[in-house]
Amino acid sequence: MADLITYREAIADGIAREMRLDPSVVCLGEDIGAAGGVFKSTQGLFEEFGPTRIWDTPISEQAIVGAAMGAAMTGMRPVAEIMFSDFLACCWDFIANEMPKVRYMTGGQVKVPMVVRTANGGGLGFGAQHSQAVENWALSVPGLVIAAPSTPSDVVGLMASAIRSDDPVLFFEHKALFATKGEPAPAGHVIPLGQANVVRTGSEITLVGLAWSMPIVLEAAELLAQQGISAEVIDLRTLVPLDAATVLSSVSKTSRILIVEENPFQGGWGGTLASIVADEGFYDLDAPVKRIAAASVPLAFATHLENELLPSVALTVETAVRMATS
Amino acid sequence: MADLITYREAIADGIAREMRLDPSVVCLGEDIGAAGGVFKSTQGLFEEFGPTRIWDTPISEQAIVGAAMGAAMTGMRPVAEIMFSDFLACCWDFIANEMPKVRYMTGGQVKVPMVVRTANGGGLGFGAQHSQAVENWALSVPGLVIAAPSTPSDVVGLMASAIRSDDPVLFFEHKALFATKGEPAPAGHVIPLGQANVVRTGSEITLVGLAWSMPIVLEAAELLAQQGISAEVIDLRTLVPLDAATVLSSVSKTSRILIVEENPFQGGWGGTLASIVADEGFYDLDAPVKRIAAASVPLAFATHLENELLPSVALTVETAVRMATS
Amino acid sequence: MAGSAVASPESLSGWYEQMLVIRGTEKAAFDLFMSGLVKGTTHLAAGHEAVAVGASAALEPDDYVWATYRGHHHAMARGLSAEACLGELMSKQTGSSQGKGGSMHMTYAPGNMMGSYAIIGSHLPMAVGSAWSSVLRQSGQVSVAFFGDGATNIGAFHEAINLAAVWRLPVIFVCENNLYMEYTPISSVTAVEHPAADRAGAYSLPRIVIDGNDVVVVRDEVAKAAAKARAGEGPSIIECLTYRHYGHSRTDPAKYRPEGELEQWLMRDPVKVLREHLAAAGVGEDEIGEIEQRAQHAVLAAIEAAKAAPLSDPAEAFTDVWADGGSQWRT
Amino acid sequence: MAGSAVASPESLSGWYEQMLVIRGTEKAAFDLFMSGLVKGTTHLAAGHEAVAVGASAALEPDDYVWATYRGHHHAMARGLSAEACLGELMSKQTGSSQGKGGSMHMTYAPGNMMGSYAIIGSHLPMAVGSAWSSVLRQSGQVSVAFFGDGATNIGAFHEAINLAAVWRLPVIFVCENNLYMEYTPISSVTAVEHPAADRAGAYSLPRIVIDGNDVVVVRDEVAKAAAKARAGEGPSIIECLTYRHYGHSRTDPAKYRPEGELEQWLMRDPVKVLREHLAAAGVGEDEIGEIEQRAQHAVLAAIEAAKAAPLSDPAEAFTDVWADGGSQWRT
Ligand SMILES: Cc1ncc(C[n+]2csc(CCOP(=O)(O)OP(=O)(O)O)c2C)c(N)n1
Ligand SMILES: Cc1ncc(C[n+]2csc(CCOP(=O)(O)OP(=O)(O)O)c2C)c(N)n1
Ligand SMILES: [Mg+2]
Ligand SMILES: [Mg+2]
Repeated sequence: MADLITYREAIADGIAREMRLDPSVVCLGEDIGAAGGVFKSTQGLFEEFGPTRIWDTPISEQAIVGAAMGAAMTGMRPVAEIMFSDFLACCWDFIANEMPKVRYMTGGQVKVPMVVRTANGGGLGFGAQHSQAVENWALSVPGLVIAAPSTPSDVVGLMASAIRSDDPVLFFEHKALFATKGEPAPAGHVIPLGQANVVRTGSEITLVGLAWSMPIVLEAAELLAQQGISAEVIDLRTLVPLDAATVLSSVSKTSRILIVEENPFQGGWGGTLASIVADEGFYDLDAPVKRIAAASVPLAFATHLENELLPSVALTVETAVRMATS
Repeated sequence: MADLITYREAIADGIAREMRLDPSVVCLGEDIGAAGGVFKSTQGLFEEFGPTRIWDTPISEQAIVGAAMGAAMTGMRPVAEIMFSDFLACCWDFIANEMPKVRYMTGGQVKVPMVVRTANGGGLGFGAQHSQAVENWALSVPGLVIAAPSTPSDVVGLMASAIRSDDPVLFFEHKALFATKGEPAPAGHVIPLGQANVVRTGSEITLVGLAWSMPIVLEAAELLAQQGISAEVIDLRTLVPLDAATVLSSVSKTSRILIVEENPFQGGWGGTLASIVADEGFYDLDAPVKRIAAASVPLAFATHLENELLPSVALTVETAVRMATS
Repeated sequence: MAGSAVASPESLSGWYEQMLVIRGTEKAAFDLFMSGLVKGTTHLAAGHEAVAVGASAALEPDDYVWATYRGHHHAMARGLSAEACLGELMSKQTGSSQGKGGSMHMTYAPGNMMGSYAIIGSHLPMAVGSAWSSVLRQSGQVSVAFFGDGATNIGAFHEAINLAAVWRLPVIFVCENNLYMEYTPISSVTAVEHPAADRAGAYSLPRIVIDGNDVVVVRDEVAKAAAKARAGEGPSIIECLTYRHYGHSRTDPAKYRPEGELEQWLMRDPVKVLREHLAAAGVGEDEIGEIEQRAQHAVLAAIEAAKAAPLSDPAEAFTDVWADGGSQWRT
Repeated sequence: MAGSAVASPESLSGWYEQMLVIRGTEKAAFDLFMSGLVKGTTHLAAGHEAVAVGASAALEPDDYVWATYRGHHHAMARGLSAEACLGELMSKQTGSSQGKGGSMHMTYAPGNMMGSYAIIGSHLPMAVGSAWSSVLRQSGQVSVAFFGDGATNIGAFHEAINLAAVWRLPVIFVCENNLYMEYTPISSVTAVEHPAADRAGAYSLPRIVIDGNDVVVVRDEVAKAAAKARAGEGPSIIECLTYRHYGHSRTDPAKYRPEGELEQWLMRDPVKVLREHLAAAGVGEDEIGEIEQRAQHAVLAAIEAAKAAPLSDPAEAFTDVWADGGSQWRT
């Protein structure tokens, strides 16, 4: 189709839509202005909105997120970019200790309506310090909305909700999805935070993914169908709020769940989800709760080594077949 | 008994024992010298080892951990103190992106034998920014040993292993346990990293805890025994390496597992452990896998509010009774 | 170092009363701790009052103020009542944050006192952000961040000031240099003599060190910086020399202080200094006595009210996590 | 800005060959990327060679060196072979880290080149740590951290230099000021003209700015700083003015540069400057030509060897996580 757009373009589109609607939305980050962002995901914003809405910063991650906080607390809706999600570590105090706690610590006197956008994840040969799926760091901190879209139109729909939210949102844009294409989002497209997407219905096994792992589970579901196994596929879209109800209701139908995560097994979101299913969905289960995740290893630079560490379609299919036929 | 020692004293004792054995062990941190640490957990070290082994630092968490790294990579075994574990956020880049990845990124050319000690956890009315159980942030990062002892002698035994380890270790000392007492560690006491402790044997339900939650599960087990329910109690002692085998073998006997965590439910270590049990121990299970964790809320300052949020003995007993009789 | 600027007897009287109420509230907080009515930890600002009162006197009601865990004085100088302050410490429903924040997180949003942050340095970028916000909204507001000498060695300090300077933002960084971090002298861990002022040059800002115990001096210097900020001429760093009368926190007897140091600083107690200003401005002993009585009564009434108030509702533990007021994170 | 100091023809010749091998390897890396033989990203240092070669010339073999993601030149100046460098980029078993590190993490431990760190500022405290370690071990070693102009606005920079200054550690902070961060001029986001040197005063250190394209100038200044460090007189900050010939990374055509800027800097290309030094020192054209041929052959041989080497073993993905060599994190 001629009018498909890339995930990358959807990011700038999603931001631009909100900036047109609300003058309090401003962007800041490194090289996001005239340069259009190092991933070109803010391309066109500087041209359309100019230097009073799009601000280039020094390499000062703490100042970026901290200043965004201060602005959010005083009437603005800042959208801060942290170039690679690994660099959230450089401002982790703000992400973990400040943003999510202000409303609570002040007894509701102060709110923090802001978005931190960041390029997340691996698969591109960027090595151990530029490839992590760090949404799991954030999952252990109450008070942060965590969004991680997998398609261009989800990017736009979730961006709208994220920017309009009165809660702080971490918005994980996946580097390995930037070049993927999809239908553009219709005008006024908004996806509520906390609503998982049942991307494919099925009856024998539930496959759950997020962001990078969605193409994997979708391809696996297709291959499973060819083998006569009917898989239901769920895209969580946000980790917080977590739409556990959609997952549990799927499991009550399929009796089997396989969670596919990009991140290392240890401390991954799949653990939290699996624990919910193994508790609240226990009596529905006909097979062990399974997770496919990356090895608990830093990611390697070499593509052929990185591939050894990350989940694959083949392993997903193989595991699902074993589960469905056990 | 006259010769019981406090958990707090055990920390200084554990460090001192290693410093006496190995001149490459040095300590650095804020107020750890003549002041003896703000929790008095390094009391006596400055007097015994002097300013060439015990270094007071500015309020520069990145410099503290970064300098410890550089020293560790060049022949020393530094023990860095980060006063409250919440402040690990101020040097999270070093904890998450540097320490655990150096050996791997350099292809084994460089190692990082160091310990970061920190006062962890809640229950003392210190509020949202001084009370977190942050070992879960670290759990999602491969390459870090994570120790969290619950008794004075475990403090000493694990400290010995931590300091002697050629891997970077995060050593979580629990604030609410500082004043608790126990048997002093015998001379030469060493507890291998990755070895859970079956603190109490039982046959009907497995209770798993860590650090702060150990007194809770132990008291609960005692109350359950009075009700005729036999609980096995496991203290994980380290999250990485994770002694899943001990937990799985216990579940194969009891068929029931209840995990009690101090941290918020979302992203807690119990999720990772539960997911392993719900997979590898699935066919042993006679009841849903249950987790008791803190509410997914920042911790409140007021004691009566903080208590609302944290796990309790009562809830542990009540849940275990329901599980054992279902 | 005494201030040469003039202030009206009325202004001086108002500041004196405010300062005494703050001092009395800090004393009450200390006593309530000792009697077990306040839990957790607390960091008292007795000795630092001139910085809070002087700065507030130079600001407009809608200017923004940001503080550290040692922030009771800043919240009160911006309008937080002694009762709400003590109520917070005592976990009462009448506390400024219903006991959810506590001593280290005093906040008074009606006075644009945006909160107290307990992780060193973290509020400095936030103050840069509220200054940026004022520029974006063209509101003319100034932002002030108060911080300790110890905060000058943490990375966020450097990042905040550089960004403020580059963007020429209307923000004033006010250092309360009280010579110590927790138990360690700042001079032993800092590469310059004046931890804040001697860093100003690294951001093309002028070096300013003032007497932080004289409310008039503080008022004048902050007023200058505020005027500069409102004129679009960017940020300032002001280092105020002061001293804390209590130890670092509740549990600190401050034995690390050299003998006589406290006594020397008590001779320059900001309350004493201001009382002298009052006398010099012709305010009589009677009038001064009346102010003192009023302040004392206000504090006593606040203590009684805070004691009498109910503990906050246990359900408060689960409110104010999310925008909908609740704590639900999953379906 | 040309260096006034003298260097022997032999020294100059050696540096020239080293510089040419580095330059040739960077060119090869660029070409191999373009032909698809190298994946991921890379940041070339062509143009910066005088900093690496000059600094190394001033150091002892056991001194420590720390670099950023733009670190090929530093690793090679400390002894990493062109073959191991290109092998790493091509994910070969012969690569310095068997393809686990890649372009951004070049390391050569045999030369005490302790690694390249890709998160801005993070290696600065590490260099402070290795300097501290030298003091603790009384080894007399000096540590050098190379970093970009952009790194001067991140918190770790400030914390590292303060600690180094307070503890008077033998560490040299060498800034490669190439005018740009990724695509943004450093001048647009920094509150002073010289991002590193103009911050030195904040740590009681002298302000030093030098020509970073003249290997002799760099060698002399680093030698001075090293002598000072070894004498127990503490750290130095040296700002080297230089320029990168390629864009920031593989994918950057560097269109943000004003017209003529690159050309102007190419006239002060460190290779050209050093060639002039050689001539001035009386080294003949023939001899210079021989050096150039030797370097070219070395690079060509390295390219061939790296191409011919096998990909690293897939099992390498699971080694070197833990001290036991493996990746087991649970029972
Ligand atoms: C990042 C961080 N590190 C350490 C602490 C612990 N801490 C609390 S107060 C304090 C001393 C601060 O000294 P200073 O900035 O001079 O302020 P003062 O207490 O003297 O007002 C320290 C180290 C902290 N709160 N945050
Ligand atoms: C903390 C952090 N923020 C951002 C980046 C992304 N980044 C990589 S290189 C770079 C520019 C660095 O500029 P400079 O320090 O001048 O070094 P140069 O590339 O010019 O050698 C940026 C912003 C990073 N790697 N780390
Ligand atoms: Mg102080
Ligand atoms: Mg640069």
